[in-house]
Amino acid sequence: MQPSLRVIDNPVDRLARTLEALLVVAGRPLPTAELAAATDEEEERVETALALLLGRYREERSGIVLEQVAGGWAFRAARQAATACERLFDRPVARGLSQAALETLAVVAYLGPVSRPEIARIRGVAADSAIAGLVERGLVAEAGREEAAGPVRYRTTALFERVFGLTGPGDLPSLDDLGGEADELRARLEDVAGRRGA
Amino acid sequence: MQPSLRVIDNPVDRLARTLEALLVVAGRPLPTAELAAATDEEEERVETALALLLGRYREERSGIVLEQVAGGWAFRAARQAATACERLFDRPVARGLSQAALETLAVVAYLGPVSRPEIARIRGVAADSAIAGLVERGLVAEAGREEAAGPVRYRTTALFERVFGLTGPGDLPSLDDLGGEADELRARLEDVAGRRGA
Amino acid sequence: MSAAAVRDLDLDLEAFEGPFDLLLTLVLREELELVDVDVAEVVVAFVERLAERADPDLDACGEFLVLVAALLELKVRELFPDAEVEELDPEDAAEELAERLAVYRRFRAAAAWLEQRLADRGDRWFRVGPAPLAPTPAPPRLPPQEPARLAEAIRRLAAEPPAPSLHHLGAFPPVSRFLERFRTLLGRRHRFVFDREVEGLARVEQAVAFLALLELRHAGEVALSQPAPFAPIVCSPASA
Repeated sequence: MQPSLRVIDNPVDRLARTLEALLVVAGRPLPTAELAAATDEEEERVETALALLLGRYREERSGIVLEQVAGGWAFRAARQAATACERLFDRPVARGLSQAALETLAVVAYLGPVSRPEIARIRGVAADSAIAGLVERGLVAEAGREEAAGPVRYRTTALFERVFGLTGPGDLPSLDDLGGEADELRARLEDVAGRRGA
Repeated sequence: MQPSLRVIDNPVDRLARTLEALLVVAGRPLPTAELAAATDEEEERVETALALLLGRYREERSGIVLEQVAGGWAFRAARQAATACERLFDRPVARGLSQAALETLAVVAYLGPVSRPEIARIRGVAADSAIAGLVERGLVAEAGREEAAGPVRYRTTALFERVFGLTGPGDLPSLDDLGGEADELRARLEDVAGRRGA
Repeated sequence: MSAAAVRDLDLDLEAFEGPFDLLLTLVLREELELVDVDVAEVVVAFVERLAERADPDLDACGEFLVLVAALLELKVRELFPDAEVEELDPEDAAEELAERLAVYRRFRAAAAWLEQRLADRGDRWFRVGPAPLAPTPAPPRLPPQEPARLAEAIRRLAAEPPAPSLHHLGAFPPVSRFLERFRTLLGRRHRFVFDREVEGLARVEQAVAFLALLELRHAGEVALSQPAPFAPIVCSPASA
């Protein structure tokens, strides 16, 4: 919400207005390439205009915030408005994710496309209902079968990246950095086994 | 897209920022009363803030336009962006059928009328989203229930026959090698699905 | 009780008090002498928990058996460090146990990361779905399709499933998989030789397959015969 001196109408500014129009009606984050195609402009010029918008639509300054997420650009509410949003809206996608759902989601995010039997083998429990719930929430989707007669595999969706604020799949922490004690544990074990085996 | 002199932070301006945040998150127009309830403010003050926003988000001046429609307040794209919007939304999505859609369609075509639980059993996966997609494309339609309390069953449509260049229901490619009768085919598919595991 | 809950099984032993999962960790870290742990007590605790349920969870039983078997194997190694035991390589047993725990722990940590991430972003709201005044997208038009693709899709669904995967050695297969498989074999062939069916499978998978076989026997669905100790087990429908 800014007052302004006058309406500026240079070409970049005009492009920026078209981009904000696209972003306010889009139902998903829009990649730069798609914005360029829709506006019939060079990607480079789109990026210049986006930089302008990033300055305008940012926390503290505006109630609408532009963010780069899930491989594209999207508007969201400023954090200042979180309480009001909570009063008015529901969060069906992320509300009440169980431990089983989160673990299943983690397996799909890291190993996807991955099938239900594979997930079950890692978690030691059948994954059917957890997967069904995640599909219903739109966080996970079918990704075909590996072999003709194999089970259906699953992958995470763009909505997953959006909900968890990831710009892309590479944004997850490396699996090697997680559960670090396991490595230490194994080294110890191999050491023990070595001594015993000798 | 407006440059501004400085960030103003009087109470009305702050309220206006919260309102624009609510409007960018909303999936439907928001009436003044709801905006007032969400922000915990008097309706009168909300109207003052909305007037401020109307001045800011209007044609020529912004790509995002605030509009009062039957159900309340909502953002839309500025007319300036009409062509770009058209390109974004109407870009011919020559999307083919996903594997999930094709499998579901094939089951309905060969075994129909067939219910959702039956399709799920044969594919080994919940069929809800695949069915919904096929209904939306007009390739599959409801065909009543077998019993009063039974699940809804589905059949293929005339559009399906047109798209696949079939003269009628009997024109599907032969599956004699898998057992010519629908019952036999169904039994075979369910048997394999059981062994494929969930 | 689910298979995951096996790890949370509460134990109250002389040498240790806490969840089963922690017991395993401490043993593997050598912070707890396995010699001091009464494995029988662990089994009793599990059976007690199992008795509270109307229908036992086979996957949980399988999971428990595999973990306890590995524990026992380790304990035997500790008690008789010089004994020669055929086939049982302590390195393998320990490695298998550690591998399973390590993989699961990683993903549990990843789940915790996701949960934290979600909590951190709790104050960021965005719209899911179309904007109220967005243009309505044109319904997707489908170009002409080949009817043969429909037949292909059905053939794909009717194709025999591949043999159980072997590249997850040390991972835990669900008991239900073998139950289904043996039931189908009984239905189709009337007789089969167990040893031949599990040939080439990992040891863990063989153990789980055997558990499934015992369950079928318990349910009266299969008759087992073995001409001599360690000879191949012949399975046939109980009624035949």
